[in-house]
Parts: sequence; structure tokens; C-alpha cells
Amino acid sequence: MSVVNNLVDIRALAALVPDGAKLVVAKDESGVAMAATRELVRRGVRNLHLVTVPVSGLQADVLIGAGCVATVESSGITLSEFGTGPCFTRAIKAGSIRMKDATCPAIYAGLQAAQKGLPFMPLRGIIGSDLLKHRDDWRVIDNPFGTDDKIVAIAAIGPDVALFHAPLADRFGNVFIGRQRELMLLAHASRKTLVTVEQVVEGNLLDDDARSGATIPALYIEAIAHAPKGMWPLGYGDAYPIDAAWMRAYVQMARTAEGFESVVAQWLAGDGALKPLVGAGLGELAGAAA
Amino acid sequence: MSVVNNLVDIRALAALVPDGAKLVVAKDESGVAMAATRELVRRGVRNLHLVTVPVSGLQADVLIGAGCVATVESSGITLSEFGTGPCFTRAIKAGSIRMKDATCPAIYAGLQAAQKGLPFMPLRGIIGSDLLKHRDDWRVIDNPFGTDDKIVAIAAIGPDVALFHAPLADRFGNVFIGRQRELMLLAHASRKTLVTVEQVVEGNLLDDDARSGATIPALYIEAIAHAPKGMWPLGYGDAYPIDAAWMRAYVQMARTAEGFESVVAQWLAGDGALKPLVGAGLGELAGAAA
Amino acid sequence: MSAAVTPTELLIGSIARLLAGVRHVAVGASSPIPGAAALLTRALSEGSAAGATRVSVLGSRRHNAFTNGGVELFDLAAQGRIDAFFLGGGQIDGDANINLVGTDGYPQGGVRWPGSFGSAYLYHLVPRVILFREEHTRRVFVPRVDFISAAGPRDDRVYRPGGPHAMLTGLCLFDFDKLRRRFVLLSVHPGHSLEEVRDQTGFDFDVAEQVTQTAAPDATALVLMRGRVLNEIGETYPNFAQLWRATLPVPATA
Amino acid sequence: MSAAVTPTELLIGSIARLLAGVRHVAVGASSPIPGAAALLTRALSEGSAAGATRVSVLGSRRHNAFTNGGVELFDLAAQGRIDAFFLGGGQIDGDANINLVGTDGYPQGGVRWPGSFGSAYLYHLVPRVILFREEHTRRVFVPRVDFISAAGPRDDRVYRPGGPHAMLTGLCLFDFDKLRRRFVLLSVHPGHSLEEVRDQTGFDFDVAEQVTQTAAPDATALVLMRGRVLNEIGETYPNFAQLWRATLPVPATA
Repeated sequence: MSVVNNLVDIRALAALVPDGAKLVVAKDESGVAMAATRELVRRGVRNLHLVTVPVSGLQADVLIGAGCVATVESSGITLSEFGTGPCFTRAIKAGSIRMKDATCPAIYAGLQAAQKGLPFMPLRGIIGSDLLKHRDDWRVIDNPFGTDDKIVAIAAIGPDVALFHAPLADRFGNVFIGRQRELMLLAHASRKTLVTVEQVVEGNLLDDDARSGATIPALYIEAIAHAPKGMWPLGYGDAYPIDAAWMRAYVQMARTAEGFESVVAQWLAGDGALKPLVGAGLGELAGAAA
Repeated sequence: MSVVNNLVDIRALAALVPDGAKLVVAKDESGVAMAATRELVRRGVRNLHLVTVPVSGLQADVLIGAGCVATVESSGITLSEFGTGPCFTRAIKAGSIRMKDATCPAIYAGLQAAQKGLPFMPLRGIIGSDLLKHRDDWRVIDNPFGTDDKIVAIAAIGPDVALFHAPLADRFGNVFIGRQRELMLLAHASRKTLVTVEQVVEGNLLDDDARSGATIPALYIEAIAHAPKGMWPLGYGDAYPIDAAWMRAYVQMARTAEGFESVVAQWLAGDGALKPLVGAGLGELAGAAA
Repeated sequence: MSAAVTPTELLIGSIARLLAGVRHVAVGASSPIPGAAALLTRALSEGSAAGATRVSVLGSRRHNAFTNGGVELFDLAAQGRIDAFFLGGGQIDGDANINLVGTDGYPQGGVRWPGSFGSAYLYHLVPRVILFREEHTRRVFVPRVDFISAAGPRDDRVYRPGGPHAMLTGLCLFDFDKLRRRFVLLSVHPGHSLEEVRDQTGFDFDVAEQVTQTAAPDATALVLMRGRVLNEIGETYPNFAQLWRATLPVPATA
Repeated sequence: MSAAVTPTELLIGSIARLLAGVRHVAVGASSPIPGAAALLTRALSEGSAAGATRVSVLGSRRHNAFTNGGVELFDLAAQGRIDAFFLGGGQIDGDANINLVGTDGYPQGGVRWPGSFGSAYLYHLVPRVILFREEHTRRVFVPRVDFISAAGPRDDRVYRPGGPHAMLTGLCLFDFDKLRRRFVLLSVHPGHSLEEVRDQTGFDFDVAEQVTQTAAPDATALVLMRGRVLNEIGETYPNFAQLWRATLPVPATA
């Protein structure tokens, strides 16, 4: 197998997400490409259809706050112990995003249908939930092997782009995901997969008998960017903890649109602590920086 | 996590397959528990419903020849370069087994339905094939999101027991499968999973960041037997090649019921080469051994 | 060890009693008290004839053996291999419908919560769903939820091997009568009263013949809880563990 | 290198021409000649503007990047991510139906073959299915197959982005006309004739205006084939490689 030249810098990676893309991202425990998300915000990507697998937190909240998102398809947007997503909540109240409320296994089912090239997957549960009333891509059908047995058909979710963070890549374009198996689902289901990694290793991951079984082959990977600490301010397994001070400052500041603009300006400027700008909106900050 | 006492000897493992069980086994490349299969034959297990994922070779042929099998559900029984399965062919002609002819992805779909606790999975293709005429567990339904778009519903295959061979187990009951991911499907889909392994390692495979993502957790594993060279006379990856001389002798001898009896007697007696017994059936061999 | 049982410990002990005998309990995100209760159940069950209860704590590395991604919990549940799970609700009504989406109209409405997570699915499939919500007010326990994230049992002939088993709040413990589809008050926590429960509950419920005071965990449970379980849950919920530890009579080293 | 092209090499070269331009070709079990042709296609395509053809050889460790089990090939095919695949048949008829199950009645019948493998599915989904069967006799090429493992294209409004693209035998190469749903003879291999093809084929077929002699692989292809490709295919098919090597003018070291 020849060396694949799909290692790019992180801005080039973010440039591969077109405006209007159906973009699928992972939950915090699986691997969130926060450094790449910053480049998406810097670039000002617009009209994303954001699919979260199955939930999201800071990543969804900043993309929504920065006006990058038209539609959110998710089973939950929350900053967990830090609170609710302030930009998400504001956008819902303002009606500025279209919300496709889901339930976790339906997100997996929709992606698995896409992975399998199927129009739909059946799924138990759901019937009786108001979620079903608002989803024309979920339909109640008869179990063909049952008698008077209704079951939900979940239409395929076919993302244009998958974007996530993983531990290792090699120079052949392969990505090691370890126990975060759902990242393989994201890659298989999507037309194009973009990955940031903590580390680029020598050798071919597929030749490593210990790791090859938990490796996404290059076949599915459009581009990889080397992004050490690429999940900051989120934490990454045993490698680094969540930046709790940053998260607390975020939740506090992002309560207002002005405060969120200040967050974004500071975030785009570097990896440091957030400083609340009392009474200062983005205009003043930009002035001060100029 | 506490040490799980599910390491047993191979006869005890084989004793966990009840007569009449729906038994699911893997193809040669994935991992075939041949040493355990020998114990099944020795025990004289009967009336198995054998599901091969998606095909089988020597394992299915000897189980059929030894009268252990009532039903075969498979996409193909073949000894590959060594020829067709002589006992399989004979049993089909004699009508002594019920054959459920399948196509590979339908076997996977049926197991995935079982894995997911679903009554069925949809699947493309198949329509127009005579396979469909002989399967009341495959039905043509309408794609609820299409217009005049027929698709096949494949009923769940819920095996009672999965039996396969894998590289490593630990003393906590976890099994490492490397790139043979479909072994995870067998384990997830089945009520009870029995595994033979080349090697038992110290430490917990789930604590090994390289291997944990390709490890079946103890949750799914009923029993493990340590069986070095447990795939013989089949080969196992880079570890050992197929015993081609044995296979050639097998195909030759198993052409007749008497020859097959001689194969079985020699196989049960040890791991050596097969000696054609010209003109000698099992009766004579048993007499010689007494 | 003779220190008074805290409300948190009372809840953990109560949940553990509800979990007695389960083979496999899973605990969702943001659930430190159910997580501690599940780990206590495992600790109590070790060495029993039926074998130890298996615990899968989402978000934990050590107490979660899943290796097939987030879908594995849902697949196991549909197979009947998860015996118990926990759900909460921004609103819960007397028909055991739960609402995790928001109030007063959808989608823009009044309050917006994070979303339904796995509730709409797991509620149908896990036999012993324990509803757990500490805040016990008429804001939470409403006559009728504004949005049904997950539907309580009803006569709709839908496949539903699962459903509500009990409901624990900061005030009391309810059973759920599956035949009559009604909550039944079983016990009231120390320091609270039946009248308080009635005042704070917006739906009708039945009352057991003998409403007792919710029992505190026994000495064995308390020792395990404050030692091993506190350490185990601290891996996933360090802040929760720290706050709990601060209530203990002899502060352990951090 | 000036040694005569063997029949095997002619077949490999012919298949490689049918694969020109594909992004991803998969090769099933027991298919050494298609496997060698796919590897040759990759070798020829390296450095091209469109990038190298991706090859997935089932049963190979080195030339197969799949890490999701046996289902991965089928999932990729349904997504349209496999451009070419190979199928054979114990019987093949003029409507391009193929039979991998057996003759004269099902299930007991006459001859029994191993089974349908993935044919019933892949035939519908892979756009460039190449039918390959070396034995060219009326036993194989029948008026009507006794059992349809995988159905040729027909007016049934079934989702079928795939289907037969060409058929290569030991005697000749057919195109498949998708509109008229007929095989069209394109070329006859050296040493054989149109009459022989007619005699040995049990179904009607069309004949191209100019039936040519099947072209031998060019010098570049032959060098790659006898060197790199022979070594690569030897990993999966050592016996095939050994027999092929024995036909080469200067025996290489084993």
C-alpha cells in the first residue's frame, strides 16, 4: 500500500466542509474535533445541518452561537455538569434554527441505514412519543413477520461530511479509534470523513495486529490534520482533563449574545483562559485588539 | 472487575452445545473452532441447526458427515481449492439434511437483526432470485420512504450458541478478535458464546488501549477453552498454514461413507496425518483399536 | 460510621434496594446517584449464588465494558439483556409519561431542556425503569406533560416489554402498578409527610395500605457506600464524590 | 519476456482492460485470475491523474483493508463504493441469470454446487459485474438456468444500479447490452473461432459488427503481471502463483 498524502493542516481540513453540508459529529466521550471547529467558526461556515451522534455539548453550542447552523438533528444538547447550552437555548427560543429532535438509537439507526446503503432501518420503542409527530423521516410500519405489530422505520441519515477527533493516524491515511467504535460508523455512513488526531505514528496501523481491528482504513478518510490537544477545552480520556475553568466562564459569558461574541474572539485568538469582558461586546474587543 | 471463572477444558466447552441447538459458526478466515468441533463429534451431538457466517468448509462437512446436523443455513459449503464438501453433497442428494440456501449479506442481516433485538432487517438485491421462493423468513415489503420500491425483509436469525476460535483471551473472560470483527456479531447475536483461543494472556484486555477496541467483553462469553492450534487441520493467519496433505486425504477418503468413518476415527484418535484404509471401514478400525 | 445518613445516601440506598437481583443495570449520562446505587448493588451482590450484578456506567472507562460504540447499550436493551435503567424528566405525569424536551408548545415554547436522549426507546424495552427526580414539586409532577418524550404504558398494542418500575424523588418512593397504570406511594423519606407529597404532586396517585418511612441503608450498605462505592463513582463523577466525601464524619484523604 | 502469452495471462490482461478506470474493485473468494487482474489494474493505474485503483481481495491480509467484518464489502456495495466485482456460475443463461446452486430440481436435484455466496445481492448493486467462467461449454452456457441464484436484469422495477458488464470465458469475450439485455460477442481468443463459440454456447447471442481476436496484454502489462502482480497474488493463492511461475521463460526463485 502506498503512502497516501491526505495529511493537511487544520485550516485546510476545515475548508473541506462546504456551506450547507450535512455535518455529523460525535459526542464528547467519542472524540470532538474542537480545534477544527474553531477553524470552521473562523472561516464562517454557514447553513450547516448538524447531526450529533447522538448528543453534543460545547461543539454544537458554539457552532449555533456563531451562526454556522441552520438545522440541528440531535437527541440532546447539553454542557452536562456545566449546564445547558446557552446558545442552543437562545436559538430555539428565537426560532433561528430548525430543530429535529431525536432519540439516541434513532440517530444510530439512521446512520447505520446510510452505512448499509439502505433506505431505512426498523427500530423498536418510540411509538407514543411526540417526537414521532414531528419527524416525517420516521414512519410506523407493520412488522412483516408479526401480527398487528407496529414498528418504526427510521430513514437513512446520509451525512455529507463526518468530522471527529481520534488518538492516532499513520502516513497511509488510516486512523486508530480504539474503543470509540461509533467513529467507524460516522466514517462509514458519510460521503467524506475529516479527522484530527493527537498523534501521527510511523508504520502502517493495518499491519499492527493489536490495533488494526480498531482502525478506520484510508478508504473512508478524505483528510487528516495533526492537532495535539485537539479536543481542548474539552478533555480527552486519560490524556487531558476538561478545562473546567474555561467551561464555567463559557457558560457564564455565553448567556448573552454579546458575551458569546467575546468568547469567540478570545477563542479564535488563542488557547488561553477566557476573560469575562464586563460591559464589553465584540466591537470594543476588536477595537482594543486593533 | 473480578476474575471470571469461565476458562474450561475443551470437552466441557463442547458439552455446552445442546442437541438441537441453533449453532452459528464462522468462515475459515474468521476463526473456526476445529478442536472443539472434534469434541462435538466425539460427544455425538445431534440435530444441530448449523448457521454458517456466511459460508463454511471442513467444519460443516464433518459435522454433516458425522450425523450431527439436521439443518444447514448457509451461503456456501466448499473446501475451496480442495474441492466440494463430500459429506455435504452426499447429504443433499440423500435428502438427509434440510438446506436453507442463503446469500452472504442475508446471513449478516439476520444476525444483525438478532444483535439489535429487531424482528427483521431490510436488504437490497435478492428479488428475482429463486432463493426467495424457498425462504418464508425472507419477505418482500414496500420501502416506506419510496414509491413502488420493493425491498426484502430478512427475519432475525437468533442462534442459541456461537462457537468460534480467536487469538487471545484473558482471565477476566474477555476475548480479543483483532480484525475478525464479525466474531463480535456472532457473540452479540447469540444467547451463549463459546470460544477457543490460541493463548490466554495475563492482565485485562479491556485495559489494553491497543486491543480493547477489538475485544469482546466477558458480558457475552459463556465459556473459553485454551486450544493452541485449535484450528488444525485448517490454518490460522500467519500462525500456522492449512494442513494441505490432511485436507487432500480428507477429500479423497470422505467420498464414501466408509471412508469418512475412517477419517473420523483417525481424527478422534489424534492430530496426525490421515492414512487411507483401503477396504477398511470404521468397524475394522474400531476392532483393530480394541 | 455512626454519622447521620444524608439525603444522598438515603437515595442511593433506596435505589440499591430497587435493583436487588438484577443481572445487568445500565446507568446513563449525568446520573451520579443512580451510578453509585448500581455500584453498591454490585458490591452487595458479589459472592451471591446468582453471581454479581453487572454494571455499565456510561461515561466511565472502568465500569463500562462496551466495545461496540454507543449503539451497544440500545442493542442489549432490545435483546432483553439490560434489566434496569434510570430515567428522569423535566415533567412527569400520573400516566408515567416523561418530558425531557420543554414546556408550553413545541418547538419554540417556554423552557427548553436538552432533549429526549434514549428515553423514547429504553422506556419501552427495559423491564425495570426507575424514574428518578430529586426535585419534587408541582412544576415537575404535572397533570399532563407538555411534550411526551417517552410514553408511559398504554393500551396501544405496541411491543413494550419494558416500562416504569418505581419512582424515587427527594420526598418519597412510589411503586408503579402496571395493571392499573397508577403510581402508588410506598414510603415517605424521614422529615417529610404524606401531606407534603400530596401538596407537591400535580397528579393523582394511589397510597399503599401502609405507607412507611423510607428505610435508611443498613450498616453493611453504608460501609460499602462510603468506602468502595464512593471511590468507584469518583472516577466518573469527581465533583459529586468530593461533595459527598465532605459530608462524611471522618474526612478521608482526597 | 518474449515468451508466448499463456491463456491465463490472456485472461488476466483482458479483465484488467475491463477494469480500466474503476475506483474500487473487489475480488471474491476462489478467484485467482480476477484477483491478479485487479492487482494489475492497480499497478497500471498508479501515478494516473485519477489516482490508483483501490483493490480489496477477500482472503488476503495485505490487499484488503476492511476492518468491519465480512459485512463491510456488502455495505460498501450498497453505497455504490464498489465499482466492479466478479461472479461465475455453474450455469449462465442468455438473460444473464446465474446458477451457483445446482441442476435438475431443488433441493435434491442432480449436481449440487456450494451455494449462491453473495451473488444474489452484489449482482444488483455493483455497476460493473464481470462474469467470468473459463469452461465454455453447453453444460455451462444453457438456454435457461435450472435455479436462479442471482437474476439478470429484467423489467421488474426493482432497485438495481448494478448488473452484468461483460462476460469472459476460456473462448471469448462478450459485452452485455444493458438496453437490449443480450450478450454481444466482442472478441474470440487466439486459437478459437466464432463457430466454436456458437457450438459451445446454449443460448442465442448477438455478434459485434467487427469481432476481433482478443488482444494479448501489452509489454508493460506483461512485465507487471509476471513480476509484481505474480508476487502479490501469491500471498492469497500460493498454488496458483506456483503453477503460473512454472510457465515463465526464466524461472524466478520460489
